[in-house]
Amino acid sequence: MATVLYFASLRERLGVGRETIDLPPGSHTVASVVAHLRARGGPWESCFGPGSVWRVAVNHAMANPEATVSADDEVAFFPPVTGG
Amino acid sequence: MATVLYFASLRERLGVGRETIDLPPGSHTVASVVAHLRARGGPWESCFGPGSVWRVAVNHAMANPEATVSADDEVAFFPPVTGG
Amino acid sequence: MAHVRIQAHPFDAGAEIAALTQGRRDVGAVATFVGVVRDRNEGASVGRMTLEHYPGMTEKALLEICGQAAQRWDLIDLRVVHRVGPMEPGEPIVLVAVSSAHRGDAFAACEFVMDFLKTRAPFWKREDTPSGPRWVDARVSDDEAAARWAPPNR
Amino acid sequence: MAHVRIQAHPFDAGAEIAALTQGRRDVGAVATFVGVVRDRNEGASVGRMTLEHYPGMTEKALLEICGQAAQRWDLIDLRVVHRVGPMEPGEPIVLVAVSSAHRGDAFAACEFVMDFLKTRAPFWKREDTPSGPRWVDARVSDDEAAARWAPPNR
Repeated sequence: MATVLYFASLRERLGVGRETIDLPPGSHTVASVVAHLRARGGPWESCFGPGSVWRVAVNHAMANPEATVSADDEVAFFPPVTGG
Repeated sequence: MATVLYFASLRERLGVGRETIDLPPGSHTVASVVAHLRARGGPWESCFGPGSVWRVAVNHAMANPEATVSADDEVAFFPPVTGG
Repeated sequence: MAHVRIQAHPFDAGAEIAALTQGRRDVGAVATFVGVVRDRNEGASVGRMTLEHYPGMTEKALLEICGQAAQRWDLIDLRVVHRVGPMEPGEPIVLVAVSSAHRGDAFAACEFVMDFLKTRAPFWKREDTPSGPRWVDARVSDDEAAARWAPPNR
Repeated sequence: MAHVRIQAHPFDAGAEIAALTQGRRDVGAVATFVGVVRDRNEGASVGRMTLEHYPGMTEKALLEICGQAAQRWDLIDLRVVHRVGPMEPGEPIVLVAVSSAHRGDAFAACEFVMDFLKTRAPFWKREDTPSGPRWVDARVSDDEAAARWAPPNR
């Protein structure tokens, strides 16, 4: 059970800010989580499909698609940041 | 009658902050005013003699030894600035 | 060392600067940046804007940026205060204040923290425009500003 | 455009920054520098210091420096407040605050004004040290800081 968070435009387009997902047994990466989400179709396909732009953090640290994801991890997806 | 001002360490060493000096007839420059002051001897010789370091402003604008000085001008001598 | 704060209410820049000199005699320079909401962005007229952040990660990211600055320059202290939630044009959004013995270090570190905050700290801006709200896109110029500080460290 | 002030009493940095955004909606960035009296200079322990200036010329020199900054960068407003007279370690000496639509201009202009103020504005510092008062010598590093901005314009 990993916690997945969505922020800003991604949260709005997906209609969800936080969920927990059951990862199937085995090892996982950000890329496999993204494939799992994309398979939901609809906005998930467009938000995470080819050409989509997103950033990811695992446990509050910026990560890349190859990063491993374990149960109890907090994975956050968001657009490029625009603070200040 | 030009007004001559002295600031900071120069003022302290000369013991004067402001004076008016009668310029002899003819054209004058900062260099000729300096020669006039130096001729007073004592601290004037050491403050304006060879190797002395000073800056000069004529009528509130930084100037150099070649700048002309007329009656009614305000000439100020001071050490390099150290503000802020 | 660094002090990082996220808050909804406005901050008092004078009080933040004073906190950096209070009771100290070794500070010679405080460089401060205050970011302010503009009524115009990328050519569009903008009213209220709203800032979202990622509680927990945002604070961590800001502390990391401050830590990098402290390694790189000779600093005494750093403060970052960033607002979130709704803000009107003319209101302050962010403050970065850096104290040092000398001004060169304070200026460089302050600008470095702002450039990295813009590209590395999880904040997202939504603007109200005459044609409705829009999320602000990340700017290439901000990436360029951050990139000039160093070979990328990740 | 620029506002320049010489005064004996301390200033309120927050109020000076606020004055640059008050009633405006086009300011995106305010970069501020505050110089503070240190208890140590060139290796010596320093107590009170006293600043002397040249009334009339000092204000003119500061306005000229601000004018050069305004020609060089895209600025909205500038403020310089410089104290004179006796000051204790920990007290603020000088404030330079610059507002602009964008932070790059504000940072550059603020640092430029400080570097030129240090080398071109008529102020002189006298420090009280354990071995008596001494006039502070001009620093080569300040000349170098000013020199990096440009080919000399005089």
